[in-house]
Amino acid sequence: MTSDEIRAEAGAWLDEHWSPDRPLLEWRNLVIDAGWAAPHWPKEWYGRGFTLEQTDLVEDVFNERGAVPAAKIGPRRLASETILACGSDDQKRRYLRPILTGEHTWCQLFSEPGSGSDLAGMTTRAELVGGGWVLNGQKVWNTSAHHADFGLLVARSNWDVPKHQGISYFLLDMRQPGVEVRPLRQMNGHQSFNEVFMSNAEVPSEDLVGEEGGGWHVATTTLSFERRGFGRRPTGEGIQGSHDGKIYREYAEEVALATEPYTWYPQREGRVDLVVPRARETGTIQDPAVRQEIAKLLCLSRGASLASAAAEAKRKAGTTEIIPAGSIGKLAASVIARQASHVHTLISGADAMVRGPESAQGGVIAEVLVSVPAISIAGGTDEIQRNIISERVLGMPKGHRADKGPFRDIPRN
Amino acid sequence: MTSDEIRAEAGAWLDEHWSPDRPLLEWRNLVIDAGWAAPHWPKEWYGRGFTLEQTDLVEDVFNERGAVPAAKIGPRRLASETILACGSDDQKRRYLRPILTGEHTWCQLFSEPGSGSDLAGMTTRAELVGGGWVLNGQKVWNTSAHHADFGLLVARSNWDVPKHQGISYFLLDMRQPGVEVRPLRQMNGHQSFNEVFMSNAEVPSEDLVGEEGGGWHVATTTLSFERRGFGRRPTGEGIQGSHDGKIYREYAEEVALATEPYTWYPQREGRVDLVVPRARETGTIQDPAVRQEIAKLLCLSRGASLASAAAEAKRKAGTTEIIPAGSIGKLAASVIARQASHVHTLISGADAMVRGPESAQGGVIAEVLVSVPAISIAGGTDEIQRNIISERVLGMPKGHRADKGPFRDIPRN
Amino acid sequence: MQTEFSKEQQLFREVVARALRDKSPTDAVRELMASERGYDPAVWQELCGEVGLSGIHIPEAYGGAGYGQIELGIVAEEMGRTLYCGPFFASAVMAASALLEAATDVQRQTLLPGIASGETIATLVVDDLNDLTRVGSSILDKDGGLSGVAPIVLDAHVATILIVVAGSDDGGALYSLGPQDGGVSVEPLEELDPTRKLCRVTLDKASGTKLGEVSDAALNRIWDHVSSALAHEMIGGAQRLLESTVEYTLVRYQFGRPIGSFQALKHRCADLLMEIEIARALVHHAARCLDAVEGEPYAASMAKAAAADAYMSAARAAIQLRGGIGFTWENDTHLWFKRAKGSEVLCGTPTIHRERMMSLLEAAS
Amino acid sequence: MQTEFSKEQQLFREVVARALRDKSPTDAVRELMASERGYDPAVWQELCGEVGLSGIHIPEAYGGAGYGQIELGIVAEEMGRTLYCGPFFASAVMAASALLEAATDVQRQTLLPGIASGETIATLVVDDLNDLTRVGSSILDKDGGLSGVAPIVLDAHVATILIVVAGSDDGGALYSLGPQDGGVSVEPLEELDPTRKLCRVTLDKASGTKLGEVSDAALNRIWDHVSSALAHEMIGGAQRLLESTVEYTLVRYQFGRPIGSFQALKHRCADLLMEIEIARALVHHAARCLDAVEGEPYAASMAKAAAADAYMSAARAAIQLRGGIGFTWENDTHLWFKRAKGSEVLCGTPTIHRERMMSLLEAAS
Repeated sequence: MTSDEIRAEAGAWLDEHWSPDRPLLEWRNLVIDAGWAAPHWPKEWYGRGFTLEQTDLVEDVFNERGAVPAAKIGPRRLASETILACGSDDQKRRYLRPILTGEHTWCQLFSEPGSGSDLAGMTTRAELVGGGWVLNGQKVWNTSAHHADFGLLVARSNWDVPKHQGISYFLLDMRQPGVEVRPLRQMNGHQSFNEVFMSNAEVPSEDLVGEEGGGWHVATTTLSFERRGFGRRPTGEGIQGSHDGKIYREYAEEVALATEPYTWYPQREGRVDLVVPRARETGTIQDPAVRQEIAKLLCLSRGASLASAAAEAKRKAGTTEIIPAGSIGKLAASVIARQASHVHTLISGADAMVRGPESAQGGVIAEVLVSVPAISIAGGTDEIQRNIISERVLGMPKGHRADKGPFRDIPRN
Repeated sequence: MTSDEIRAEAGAWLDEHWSPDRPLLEWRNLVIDAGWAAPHWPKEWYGRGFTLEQTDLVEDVFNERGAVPAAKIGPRRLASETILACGSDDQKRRYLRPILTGEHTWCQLFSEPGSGSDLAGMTTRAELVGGGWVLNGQKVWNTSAHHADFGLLVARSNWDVPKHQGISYFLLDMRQPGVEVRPLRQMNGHQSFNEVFMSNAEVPSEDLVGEEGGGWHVATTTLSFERRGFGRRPTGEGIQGSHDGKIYREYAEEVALATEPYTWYPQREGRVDLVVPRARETGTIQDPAVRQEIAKLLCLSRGASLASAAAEAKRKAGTTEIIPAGSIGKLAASVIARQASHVHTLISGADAMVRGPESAQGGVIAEVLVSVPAISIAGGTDEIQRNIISERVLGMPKGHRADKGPFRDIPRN
Repeated sequence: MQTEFSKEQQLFREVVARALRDKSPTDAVRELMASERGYDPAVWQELCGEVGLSGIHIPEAYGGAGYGQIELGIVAEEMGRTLYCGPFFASAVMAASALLEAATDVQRQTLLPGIASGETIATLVVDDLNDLTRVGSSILDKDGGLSGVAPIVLDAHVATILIVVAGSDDGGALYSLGPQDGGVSVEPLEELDPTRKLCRVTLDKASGTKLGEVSDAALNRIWDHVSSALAHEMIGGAQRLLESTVEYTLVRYQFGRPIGSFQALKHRCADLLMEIEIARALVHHAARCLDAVEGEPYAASMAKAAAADAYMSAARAAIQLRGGIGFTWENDTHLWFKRAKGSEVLCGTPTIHRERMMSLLEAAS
Repeated sequence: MQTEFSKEQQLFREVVARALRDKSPTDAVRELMASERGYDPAVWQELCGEVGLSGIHIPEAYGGAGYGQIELGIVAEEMGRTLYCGPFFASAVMAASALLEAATDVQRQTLLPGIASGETIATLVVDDLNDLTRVGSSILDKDGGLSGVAPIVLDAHVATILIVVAGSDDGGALYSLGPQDGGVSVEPLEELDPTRKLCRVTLDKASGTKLGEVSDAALNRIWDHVSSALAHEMIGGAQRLLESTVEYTLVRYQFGRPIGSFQALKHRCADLLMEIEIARALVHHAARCLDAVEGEPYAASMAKAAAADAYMSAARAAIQLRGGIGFTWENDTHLWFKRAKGSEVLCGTPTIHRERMMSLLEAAS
């Protein structure tokens, strides 16, 4: 199908069916049945077998008409893509539709206090008892876990094999007594994450994804969707605010709930956009020492975005070169955020001691100063990125591994 | 003996014996026999069993009277101290006196092209053939080797034991057909070092120092003298130039020969002393961006020298704390030299493209720019210093070692 | 000029360190930083009255112990280690320094004994905490009273007396005011570093007592003394962070080994140690220069610039090497991070101090 | 505005790279850098006449190929990789840029075809290689001739024509002179980077041909074009150093393993790659902005500043990671190190370009 045909067909369908007066759930079921909810999915699972670019066109048409899309925001997107890629038909049948309708929300239960950079070093225990799985352990950094219905969970089911081989992947019902969710506060005051404690939490055997011991492969599938940006940022945001009506309110609530953990993310990136305006406002743009630092920041920031665009262009052109864009971009983001924080500090001077609504930019600058430390940790530390770049891009050898052999014997906390 | 007694006795002896009209060799033999050549050595070996501080007093008295001291400059000092500490009586008898008289010059033959940071990875081969040792291999970075009579040599005599255990330490006669010395030019144009090639060079069995296989211990003894500054810098320099006469000319030649390789050493440290004068001369001291960089440099430079003085004071006070002064000072010297080079670049601007007598400070600034890369390599790279600091001072664990087991089996170039 | 600590000073440091370890543990810091008052009056009285910390550098003639900036530095350094919460820096450092430099002898005799004993809590009210020599841009003595705004004042909400630097047609002068006096308004601010409380002070024709003239040279000396003490505080905090961070890397395992065995982390800690050692040497040197009235005229600015940079390096490394856990509220690291950030900009950023260094260097040449 | 290289440009790069690999191997560089002339006329003629490099960016009307800064950048980048020794930068970049911006059409038609074919070797004579807009501080057109000193001029010893920027009572203008003309003296200098030859040019009432007026805006455009080409040259050198350094760490064993397996070295190389990728993106962007006459007015300064810093980072790492061997004359690394250092300060240090960036940013706002 050509782009025009897709736009025409989606537009015609919306002309016929879209009405802001429908209840949200009813509307979404209509969208799903018509194959517009996830057009890149296969036809047997609510989709149309579109490419991602074709799917973007459909989203554009929905956006233009102000039509509420299927639920795609937040970790639920990771869940649906993972289940579609690795789940059983039974799992697809039970879970995909309520994700698209928005009835179910999901969370990701991967990291643990003892396994951060070393994700595969997890020690949450999965034991087969009777016909089902019993889970014990603790997860952390779980966005949305406090309101999620289900969780994507990895746990160790075999301690006698090397660490990547003893992991299994589960779909966990969060609404059970064995699961306790506690909010986790960050140093910037936000509570964007949770800790999740499992004490004899139960997972029926049909909610194991893939094979027992095959969970690492499924987990990397989820992570690759995360890296490709699925579920990271909300879509359809443009619709909010510009329309009135119950369906919009329901949708706005859903979006707000899913995006709430991310409100400080622009601050952790350093708010480069505010640097020159702040320097002008304070007059520090006249200070040659400050000008040097601003100029360094602008070079870094502009250069990194140009480099990332160039890498993307090469990727699209189907290059065979190893494209280091992901890790390099992530590492550059850390450098940029640190320099931005440094420059904001120089610009504010003593005023940087004050935070809150009455402080610079309504508190945004203060939030930058206490949020940037996260950028070089979350989603893979700078150290991990440098390992990846040096090994995968530059071809430098891996160092000695101290974590071979049965997991049981590996030194750990 | 009190300080005053030492000064009085040395003074009285000089009053009686010192005369600039004596030939150098005759004079030094007198000094040696009187026990003033190396007063910190034991009485049976030309000394008086003085402490190093007492020995400094004697040197002061010689200096004050303009009396030429024993030969102590350059690697010969490392040779005499090592032989005294680890050599046989026979070796002491044969080698110590001609070192003190200046008749013999020495060089150090430790580093190899294939063993730089990893000094103990040397592959120069020592084989016992008949009653003597036959040496084959290559050494590098050998200051003074082009005029040395003898060399302090380490070589591998056993390939079937772990690497530190198969090394032997030899006194090599440089004046033999099996030894070829080639000058090595550095990127700054100086030729301060040599390469030394050994093709069936011979060492009689009585010139093995210590046991076969015990050479690493002897080598660390030499290195510890080197770290403590023995032989690094000339002593008695004050005497030169201020006096006339044959003995002074002979002595001046000896000093010049020994110190020639070190003329660019101040430049490799960055010539911090020239920064403010140059900035004033060029007017760049008015440039706020340059001022920031100068101020950073002054903080680093002043702070490092204060830190080193504080560590020295603590050491003298006999602290039990681990004093990281050596490696920290060495690492700081690298940071300072780099910043100094950066600042000199900013100050000179386009003029930094020019070198030679007509360029800034008669070429000294240009020499700084092409000499500072050496400071973070020579005498142990920055990387090695950071390893030492983190392991010995901060107590952080060593990483995995890939060079255990028989040397023969260790991967190498 | 002193070049090392005397036995007596080392002993004094041990006493101070022990007192602060006891009186300012991290759970007390967390409690006080969440409180409005921000300090514990009982601990304050104990540290000032019994241990005598707030008068350590105040001459005996004014009720103090008669020691100098070296001893004040020892106190500040140990307070920085433990993040002691209290108006020490506002009262004993900032206000007392100003009084010592610019108040008449009579006024010193009146005001300093209370500060030395801790019964008086004073604070310094100035136009611009970026540059203590900047006088007359806001607070002025004219039309029969003091008027103007001091946008940031330390601990003014608990001060019993405000020491104000104001401009006038005759140049700058020092004044004292009661915080409850007419025309004085004290509003608390939200602090980035909640372990150091801040307020905005607005004066509207307030009638202060003039304590003495304050010359530009005196303002520079006040700035030097305050910078030296603050640099000590910072280096104490930086050292604590280095220690706790190295310790963490030894007990935290990832990939089957303590993370402290990874070369990247080892080298970062080594670099940090070097940066802290250099900064500490400059910090101790600054106090010695001030006490001996010799050495570089910019010694205090070197100390403030180097200590601030080292503290921020330590704070960044402390969070980074702990990974996610270091970014949580529950983990204590952010308390030091915020103190580092707040101190970096208090009384001049490193950039400002480096510029000041060069001005003083050129002025002296 | 172009955002990626066209197929044709990629092909062109391959042609240029192959030619330079053949014609400028390192042993040729070493030979030429030790020679007085500093370049090989046969290679020069081949690269200019046959491959057409020196006219690539010169309009067809003036005997060139009619391409732009992107193609000129490709040439410069590949020359930087191989450290090509020759008067390309002096003639095709500096002098040609000045003529294109400031000479009359007749003069361009007279002078540019020779530069494009390589038969003419031109160079640009200016007062101050730190700031190309600084005109009138030394060389002046007055009293019936050009007088003054240009302390550093590239390749003047082999130039067949000097293009001089001189001040006068009527503002700046461009002149041409023969190096053998009366009142012209060319003295060779000793270069820190012997792969780029330098001279001092002294004019004493020399009678030049006036080629056109040169405005401040034109001088800024000349500076932009020269900076863009130089930034390309630098990024080519930096990339070459990164590649050769990583390669070295893979084959050099210490402690029983390739040194490239040590995390400290891996991370340094990763950081360097990032710095180079960012700088390269800015460099390519600068040429595209210049060709399209859009984008940030300070794009060329961003490129020059970032490329210079990246090249010096690469040069420092290249020596450090090789250890002692990297500091020897025999090893080739120092050739690139010296080119990096010389290029860092040619036509403005990174500090100067960052200040210029901010001026242009504020002027545009």
